[in-house]
Amino acid sequence: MRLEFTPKEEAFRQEVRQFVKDELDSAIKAKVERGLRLEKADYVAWYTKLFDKGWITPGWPEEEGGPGWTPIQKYLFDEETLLGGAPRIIASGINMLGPVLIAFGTPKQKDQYLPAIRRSESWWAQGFSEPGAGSDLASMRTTAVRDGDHYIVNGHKVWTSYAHFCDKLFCLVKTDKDAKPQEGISFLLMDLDTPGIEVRPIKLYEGGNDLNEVYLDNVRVPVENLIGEENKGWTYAKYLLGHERTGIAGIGASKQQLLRVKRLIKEQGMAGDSHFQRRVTELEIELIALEATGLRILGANQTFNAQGAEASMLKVRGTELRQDIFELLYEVAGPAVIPFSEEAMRLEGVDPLIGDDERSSLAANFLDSRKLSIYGGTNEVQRNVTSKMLLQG
Amino acid sequence: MRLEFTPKEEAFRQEVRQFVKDELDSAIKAKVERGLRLEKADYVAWYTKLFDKGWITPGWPEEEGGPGWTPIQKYLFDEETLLGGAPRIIASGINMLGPVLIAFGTPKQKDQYLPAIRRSESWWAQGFSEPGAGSDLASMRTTAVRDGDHYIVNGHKVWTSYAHFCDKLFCLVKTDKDAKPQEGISFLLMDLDTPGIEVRPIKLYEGGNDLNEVYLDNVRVPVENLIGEENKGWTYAKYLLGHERTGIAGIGASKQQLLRVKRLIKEQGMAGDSHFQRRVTELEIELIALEATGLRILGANQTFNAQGAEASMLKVRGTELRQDIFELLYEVAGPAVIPFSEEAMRLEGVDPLIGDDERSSLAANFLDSRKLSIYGGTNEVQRNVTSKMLLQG
Amino acid sequence: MDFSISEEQLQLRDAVKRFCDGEYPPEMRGQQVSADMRRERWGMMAELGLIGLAVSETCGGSDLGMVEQMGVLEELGRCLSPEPYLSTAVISGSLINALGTSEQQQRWLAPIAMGQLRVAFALDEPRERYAYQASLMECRLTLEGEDYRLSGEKSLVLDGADADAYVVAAQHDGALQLLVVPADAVGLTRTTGSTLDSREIATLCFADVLISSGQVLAEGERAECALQAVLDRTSAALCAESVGAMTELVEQTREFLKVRKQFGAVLGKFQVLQHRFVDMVIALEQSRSMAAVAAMAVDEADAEKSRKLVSAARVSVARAARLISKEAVQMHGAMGMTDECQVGHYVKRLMVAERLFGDISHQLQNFAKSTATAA
Amino acid sequence: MDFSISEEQLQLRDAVKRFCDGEYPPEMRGQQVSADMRRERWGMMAELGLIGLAVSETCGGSDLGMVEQMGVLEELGRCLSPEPYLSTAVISGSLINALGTSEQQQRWLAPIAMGQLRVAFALDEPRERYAYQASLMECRLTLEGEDYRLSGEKSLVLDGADADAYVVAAQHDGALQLLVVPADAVGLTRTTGSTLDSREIATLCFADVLISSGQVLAEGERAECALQAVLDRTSAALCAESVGAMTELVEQTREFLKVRKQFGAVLGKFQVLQHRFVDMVIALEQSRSMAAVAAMAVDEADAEKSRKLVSAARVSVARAARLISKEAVQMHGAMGMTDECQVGHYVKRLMVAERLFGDISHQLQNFAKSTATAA
Repeated sequence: MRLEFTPKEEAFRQEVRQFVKDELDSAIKAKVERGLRLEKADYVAWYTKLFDKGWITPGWPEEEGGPGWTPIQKYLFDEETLLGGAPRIIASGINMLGPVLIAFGTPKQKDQYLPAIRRSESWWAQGFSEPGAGSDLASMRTTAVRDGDHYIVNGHKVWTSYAHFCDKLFCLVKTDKDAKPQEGISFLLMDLDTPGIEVRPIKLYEGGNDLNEVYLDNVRVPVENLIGEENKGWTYAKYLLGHERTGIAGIGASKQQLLRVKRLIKEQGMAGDSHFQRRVTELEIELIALEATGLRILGANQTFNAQGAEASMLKVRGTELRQDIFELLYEVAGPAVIPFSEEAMRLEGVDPLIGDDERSSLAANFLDSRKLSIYGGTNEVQRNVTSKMLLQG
Repeated sequence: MRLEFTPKEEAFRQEVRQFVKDELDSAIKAKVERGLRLEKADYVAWYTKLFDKGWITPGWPEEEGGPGWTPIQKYLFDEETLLGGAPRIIASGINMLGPVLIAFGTPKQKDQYLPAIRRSESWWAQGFSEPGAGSDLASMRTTAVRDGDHYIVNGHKVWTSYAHFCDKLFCLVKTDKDAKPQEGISFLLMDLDTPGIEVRPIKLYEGGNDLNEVYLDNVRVPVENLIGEENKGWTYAKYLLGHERTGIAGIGASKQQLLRVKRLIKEQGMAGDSHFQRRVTELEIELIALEATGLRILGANQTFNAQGAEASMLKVRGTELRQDIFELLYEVAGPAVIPFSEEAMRLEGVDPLIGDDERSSLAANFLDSRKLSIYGGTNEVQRNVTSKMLLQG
Repeated sequence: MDFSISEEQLQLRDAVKRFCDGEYPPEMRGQQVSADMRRERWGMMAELGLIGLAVSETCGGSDLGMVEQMGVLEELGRCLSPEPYLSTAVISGSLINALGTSEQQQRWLAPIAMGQLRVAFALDEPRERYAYQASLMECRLTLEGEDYRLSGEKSLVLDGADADAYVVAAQHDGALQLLVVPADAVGLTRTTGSTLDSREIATLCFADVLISSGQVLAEGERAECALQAVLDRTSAALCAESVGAMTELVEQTREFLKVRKQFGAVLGKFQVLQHRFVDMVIALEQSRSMAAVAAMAVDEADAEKSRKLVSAARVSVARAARLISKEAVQMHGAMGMTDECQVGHYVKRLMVAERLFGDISHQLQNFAKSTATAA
Repeated sequence: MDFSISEEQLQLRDAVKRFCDGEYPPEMRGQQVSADMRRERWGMMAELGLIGLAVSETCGGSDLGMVEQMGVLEELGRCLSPEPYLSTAVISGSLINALGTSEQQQRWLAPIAMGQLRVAFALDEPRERYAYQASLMECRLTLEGEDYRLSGEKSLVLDGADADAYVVAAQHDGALQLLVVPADAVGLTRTTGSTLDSREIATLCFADVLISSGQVLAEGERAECALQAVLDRTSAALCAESVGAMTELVEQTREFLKVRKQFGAVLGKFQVLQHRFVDMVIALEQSRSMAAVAAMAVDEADAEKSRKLVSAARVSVARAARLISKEAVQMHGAMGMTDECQVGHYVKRLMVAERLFGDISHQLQNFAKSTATAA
């Protein structure tokens, strides 16, 4: 056991910190730190810098362009980039499809797609959820019917993040209608400009529009765009979801938001408010406990009471803690949450009602934070899954 | 709508307050206010005064010895007696069996039992729960088999409150083994000195022993001790449980404990602790909201979103609020909860480790308060029942 | 305490409900409507006598109390009405009603009751947070002959974007003054914007605006007392409005739980959601009780008791609103976060109601202060 | 940060576990045992080298750290051991180890490590609440020639009822002194009693007790630093002990949920209990992480950082203990509240651990202070 990171790890941390300091554009940093909306160009600008440095795909194996980091290094990279105000890596190509392609793709598929993902030239949208299904992926109804060298795909996907940034789509489709749920599902890739595909933005209650619907109307997808075997798509999707959840504890993001709470308390002259100070202290302590648990799990040779359920438990605790932090930010904002300006949220101009501070974004951020316990499998589903492991083992 | 009570109601409140002031023994009051243990003699002393005044059975109809109060008067009586430091009415004869006898008993049964209950000459124990059944009353296994003019009763009852104070027992027994759960159950009365009955105290984790087990080994009970019809006992039990839950919101008890919190904060020189002050304020407000809701339900002509579920909702909210107040008391106690003395709990002598204050009782009271969400149907069962009404209606 | 409703109160509620169901059909709630349509609705509310409910009979009102207004506000909250009922009918109307000379009442109050004049309330300022003491206000009056000049900035003026006039709180030598200022006064500029829940709001900038003595409603202690009273009234109104919005959120969640299937069963069959739904209903019912307590306190109680009960009600309602909002969103899933779904619009209305004229911390302080004074 | 355990640490844990499983069979946990039996167990622990774990090798110890002691404490907590390990091995042993002259170490430390001397720690006083500054202590030393006289009262002395000696904190002209006082010193009277969880505790009354200079372990700043350090160490120990107790509570609840039937199904089939059980396990696992962090901080970090992490750990563990205790009782139902069921004994052990040497509020203050200093 050792409290401190090794000197090598600390040196790596410093390197990342310095890199962010030197390379991150100050306007992007300002948007991130103030909880404002980012454009695609903001993400691409930062990802290109990471690509140039060789750091864009920490989760990929070295031979496919990953940096070959230890879990601790990946952890430190996440923390330092987020604490430094860098955008998160939201590209599904990097986080989700990449690992699936690497594990299950043909050599041709890998050559065709991986390099463009790494260079942010190609952005992938995820087509999993469907209307009326939510976390219950297995009950999907989008179909793909074989027609010569093509599949004909028909259906309707929702909650597709950032599809308006994307040129490609990976998609779960039903290839065997008679099979049981979770069977008869295949994993298909397609260009978003294929005829028959329509992307419609979903306006969200806090004014954002990161999510979309994707309508698929007799879309012809070449058979070579199938990942792995037909009807085995559920396996690949589960592999992908496992990848999605690592890092979902969001330690770096929570640390960044706690710094924001402290800054706002000071800026608003509320340092003497013992209630807010106590809440900050309580949340700081909860974050330390979550971080320690995340690192303990990375360490692995410790006994962990819920083997197999670690990711779910980190997701549950991490998202609920982040929601608590966003709620505290919302409390600190006081009456400043009453006015709202979409322009101010985009830093496109300063709303005269709000002034030049970020307080109006705090209501939007609070509303947005509710998604944390919904997406990636609701926290209810995570607790169901975990309890099964705990009470049946 | 009217915020204030009527002058008549206020006069009644004053009358009750004055009565408590004049008649309540100061040693009993001290025990109640400090959360210490009461003896049977303490209860009987107070109940006798209430009997003499005609106030011992507020829940009974006037013709059976009730005082003929309005619901508001009953409410004010509860509040004023508890705020004044009087013992609660714990006698099951008064709270539970009395209403059942009045509704379903024969004239002979009424004559035989009701007067003694009112004079606290006869104390009744309740034999409902069984080992392994808990809130699931319908799965009981105690049997009564007819043998001429008697039932032969065999079984084992648990969680029988104050059985060591009692001379009589009312009991649910299975008279038709082949019937479905909730059917084939009968409601029997018996003397606790009948051969074959053994009462064993259950020692509780906070040192108290208000609960008992009752073993029934070939107990011969005269058939005339049956309430109502054979195999209809579940109906009478439900009627009884409905009575048990009214007043279970415990407004008066909560008010009394909040006064105690404030007193202790002052006594311990912690009036400047803003955290404790905020918690007190929060709980005071929650209590006002609960009290208003209780009174609104008494008023009745208002629409209430959960008709039929009022009692369950008051039980859930009332017990959880009371638990929060006891937990705050436990917080305020600080290091004083470390030592514990059963003698001090009984005010039989002052423990030199604890001094002459009541702080050591706060740990025991906190532990004891956990029962509030367990007995009278666990809060889980209450929420199950309520949600059925809300989501099926 | 008696919560029973009189026959007249019930009839009023029914009338308002019919009006709201007709004028605010579900599909329009939370959507922007034209100024013309809103003007028309406002006229209908005046005709129904809703705006003048608490206005004296001499000015064309019904001289009723907060308990009656509560029924109106609850319905307006239930339908997400964007009409300036709170600012004009509850706040400005009651201030002019309580403080105005008969001339002032005829000039401003009568047209308010008739729906011809919309008057918003300018109290908050950009610098301080819910600091409603005159000495902290930067909006100041200076004497000029028999008149005054008013300078300073007022922010968060709800319904201020197209109000015809404003009741303004300002200080004069440390003492509070309450004034009526027409929207077209020389030297008054307004910057308009939107609230979180898409209603209209404004910042007002006063640059040496001439104020004649006829515009002064009250000053000094009389103004202080009236401000305290109207803040209580406003809080009671916000509670009622919130209860309406929460009722609808609970209803929509109930319906959703009954029809939406997940993993082969309707959501309402999952025990964790059942239990949490029970807690939503408990929170709602407690809020309903407390909104009634607040309204009765405003109508009946002395200043200290009223302040205590009203601030308790606001805390209680705000906590309930937070719980119900979170659960309604969570149970609706991603759909609950879309602009298309009504849930979000109710959630945002509740968020604004929580923050107008005092947040939870502010109300807790009010409660503790009034308890200390009362004890 | 690295949480991996070395081979030696694992072996030590296994040995302790075997000892505990043998000496504290489930049916005896929480039950009173004879003084003889406890003396025998204490001897066995000494033989296993557990008491001298952190004692220097010259005094017969193993010179190991808090990380190693953590494993012992966790097991002792899991078995509800009433032995004076915390007071003698963790607190008094480490103070004498860190501060004592070689004479003092030979006189007191060597017999401690051998299990021949039990030394309790007398810090708290009846008047003040966790006030560990010398200037607030009413236990005072006065000079008498080359020696001192000690007068005053110490309360909440854990394992103080049959200790052979005490380490006592007292003030001399505002400065802290740490002394060793034998239980049979003339002028020392002890009043003994029971803790909430049925362990032994005492109040000590010193009436002009003669203290020779050889009994003084440290004074002034050196004593202050040592006191801070031993309080951190004690907190880390309490965290470890609590993790052991919580592990057992979670285990017992898991078993109960798997076998106990209600309404025709095992409790573990009810979704609300499933979800709440998950939260118990999350709380336990976070506590386990934080107990390790606290132990590592005591072994490695500077005073400020150690204080910060240790107080964070105590808050975290206390909150978890509260949650797990409440849920364990609730899920066991009335049975969980009986003396016969082990649940209550674990709950009470956790309650005492929460309150020894600082409650949650106290630890939150410590955390905030050390953060402010560190920042």
